[in-house]
Amino acid sequence: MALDKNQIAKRIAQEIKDGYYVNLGIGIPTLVANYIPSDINVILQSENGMLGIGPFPADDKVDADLINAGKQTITYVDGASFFDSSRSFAMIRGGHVDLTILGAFEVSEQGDIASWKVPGKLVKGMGGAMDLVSSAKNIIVAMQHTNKGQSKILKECTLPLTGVRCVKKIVTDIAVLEVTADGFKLLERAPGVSVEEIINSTEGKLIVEGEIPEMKI
Amino acid sequence: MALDKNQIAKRIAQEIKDGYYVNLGIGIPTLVANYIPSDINVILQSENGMLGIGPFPADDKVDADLINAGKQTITYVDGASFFDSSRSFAMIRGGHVDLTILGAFEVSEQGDIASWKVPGKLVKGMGGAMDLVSSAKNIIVAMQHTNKGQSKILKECTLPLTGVRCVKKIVTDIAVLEVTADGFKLLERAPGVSVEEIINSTEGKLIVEGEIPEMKI
Amino acid sequence: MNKVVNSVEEAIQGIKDNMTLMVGGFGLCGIPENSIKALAKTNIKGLCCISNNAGVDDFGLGLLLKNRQIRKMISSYVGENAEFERQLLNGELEVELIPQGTLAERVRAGGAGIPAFFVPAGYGTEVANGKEFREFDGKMYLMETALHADFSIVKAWKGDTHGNLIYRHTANNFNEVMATAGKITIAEVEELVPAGELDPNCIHTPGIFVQRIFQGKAYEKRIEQRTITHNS
Amino acid sequence: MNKVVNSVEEAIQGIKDNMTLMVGGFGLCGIPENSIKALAKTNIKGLCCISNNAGVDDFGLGLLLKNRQIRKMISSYVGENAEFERQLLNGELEVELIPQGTLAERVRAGGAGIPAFFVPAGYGTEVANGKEFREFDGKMYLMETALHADFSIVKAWKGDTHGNLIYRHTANNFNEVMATAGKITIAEVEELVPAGELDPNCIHTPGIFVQRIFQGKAYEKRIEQRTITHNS
Repeated sequence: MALDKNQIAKRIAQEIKDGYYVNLGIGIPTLVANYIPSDINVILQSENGMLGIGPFPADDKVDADLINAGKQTITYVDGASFFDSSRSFAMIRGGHVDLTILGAFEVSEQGDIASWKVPGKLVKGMGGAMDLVSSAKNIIVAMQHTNKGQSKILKECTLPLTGVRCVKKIVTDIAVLEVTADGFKLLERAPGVSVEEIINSTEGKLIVEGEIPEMKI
Repeated sequence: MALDKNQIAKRIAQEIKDGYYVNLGIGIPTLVANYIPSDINVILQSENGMLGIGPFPADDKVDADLINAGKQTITYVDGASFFDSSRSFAMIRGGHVDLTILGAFEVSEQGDIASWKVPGKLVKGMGGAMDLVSSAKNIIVAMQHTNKGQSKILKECTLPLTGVRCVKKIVTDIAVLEVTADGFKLLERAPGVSVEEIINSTEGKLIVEGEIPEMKI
Repeated sequence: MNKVVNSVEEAIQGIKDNMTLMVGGFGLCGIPENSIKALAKTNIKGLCCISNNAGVDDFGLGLLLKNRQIRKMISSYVGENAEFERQLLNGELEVELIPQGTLAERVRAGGAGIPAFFVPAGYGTEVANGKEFREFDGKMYLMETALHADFSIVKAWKGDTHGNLIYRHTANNFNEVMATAGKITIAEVEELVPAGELDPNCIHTPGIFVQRIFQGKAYEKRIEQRTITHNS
Repeated sequence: MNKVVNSVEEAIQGIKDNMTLMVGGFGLCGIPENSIKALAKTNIKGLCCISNNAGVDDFGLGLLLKNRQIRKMISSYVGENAEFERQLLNGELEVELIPQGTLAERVRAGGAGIPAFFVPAGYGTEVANGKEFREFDGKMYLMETALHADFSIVKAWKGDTHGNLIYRHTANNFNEVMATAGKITIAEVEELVPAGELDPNCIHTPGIFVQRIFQGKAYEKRIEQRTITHNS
């Protein structure tokens, strides 16, 4: 059965290692924070200018001066720091963030990503996505495998790109894929989802080697 | 009579206006601080990372963490701020400092300045001088007019340059000169120093128009 | 070195039609509320606003959009504003979208006297159209140029009479960097204190970057996404 | 997220012959005394040190020069060191002189993922030799490239277990910017506190830039030019 958003977030959380500095994009990536194991130390970066995002605040602790990049009210943890946008992106561009998790409309075999613009629809802007994907050492994309039956895991992206040759791993509602020089390598499948279903849902070249384990959610 | 170092500093201090942010170089320029009129507000920038230099400290207030660019112990005034070297030079390069006062070996008619290197002598480095002269909105040079009888106010500099077409005004031990498109314009002469003496001491083109007043020291 | 002006009206003196303004803030967080409201009361129009976002319909830069005072927005993300969308679709408003980090760095470069620099963001995308690109160490980069403004308008938490500023939490965002890049920088602060009261080691914006400062009134600090933890 | 190491010896683990180090400080102000002394006790040699200055004969980087551990200095000003002069004149030491602001910005660029940028400093001088130059808005600029280091060694006033750092007065200088540009950044601090004790709005170096931190001992903080006001 295809994963829901929280399950995708839960699976992605398994990719986060002790000591990581992580930037979480808007949408499913934001949910990842809820599933980071309590026995590892992870610091969340928000590109609007902070390290050390904490949980959402209690009702009486909401602070208008304390938001994440999705403009949600948040809290900060011990050891947090605040800084301006140029410093924040210096940090991102300089490769100091260990892992970036973000959403996408499409990903190509080469690791190209399209996530910000749909021709014909109103363009709201790329925000920090282009900076993040062009600089991150390690990028994981959280996305739906298909949209109305159409694969979003493609040979070439059809939508305007956010970045080229940058995505390393993809977690969708039905599979975990690694972007390799030879194509998408199928690493895991959602519980109850068959390899055939994933093959049928993937337009780009899919490499299936041996037994494909089910994700552990 | 030729001015001494303190008199040169005193004359330069007259160039400083209320509200100015000023960077003072090492040597005579440092002495300028002693002669800034008490009825104007001036903030001194030090390129090692501060705004708001105060007087030298009392003996029991010396603080190793508080030095100027000449590595002298100093104090800071109310409204001071400290910052790192990249921010300090962003400030300088961005044209936020109103006036830079520095020493020189030679200045040319075009406003080129040589101040850091004498071939054959050990080179210690340019420090922040090249950054300052290439960026300052207004540069005044404090220097001796001649060295062992040789003019240092030249058609072309003979020593390696610190910067090109940047000096606006020169205060020497015998004259105040403005660098113009047509040459050095003589603005003032030291008390008791004749125009002829200045002409004889100046290799570069000197423009003498009308009566040249004595400096008021 | 007193930079204090007596009112927001005095602070915005000299802003004229067709000027370029930088306006601090991220979403509605850390925006110069007083200055924007004062501008909305003027007839100044044709403004080019460099600001990460464009406010919402009835707050922030949305107020100037509603009045048709803005000719062009230079931003990274302009969602959440219906009037903005209407003007954009009708061709009444020009919009230039820039990756957020590139926007921040172009503003820093403007303040720091760096005319151009190279970044990887946008390479291989439509952002690269017409831009010079170049390889360094096997990776491709775009050349980006500095941004400047006639006026920068920023909002800080605390400020002193010399124009030194301290921001609070994520209300810093674009304020600190924009304060460096205006020919004239206007700072509005929640609390204005005499020079000497702020810790000189904790100044985010040294006063050299600020030409005018005043204590703002009645900060609304509107929240866009009020998200809370429900305690069980 | 604990970055604390137990000793200076542990902090400098992994520094090897011929590596490039950035070392913070301006003159003898804000230098990482403990780390330099510990390096002087090792046999590590062939180092390339990026540091604004080169210490004095018996303190700061002068200790490593005396031991012949440094192959090359990249600095803006290297006066006040007789042993340095001797090695330089004898061709035993390589020196690259860079304008101070360009040095600071090249280090920032290294930390900020900017491979190259343009500055006016040095145009028309021998610093421009072999460099690309270019006109922007009628003014000439040189293209300068980013600097990186295998290790950056910085000294702060206060630090916490996450590696967040606060500098004091002009002892910040090159420390803050160099902390961003090392593959591994070592911070020695006068006072080490638990995460959460430092004001998150007053952090100069966010912990993300720091890999190892320890509390230094017996800071000498030598003064080069003791200048005082004689009260009458």
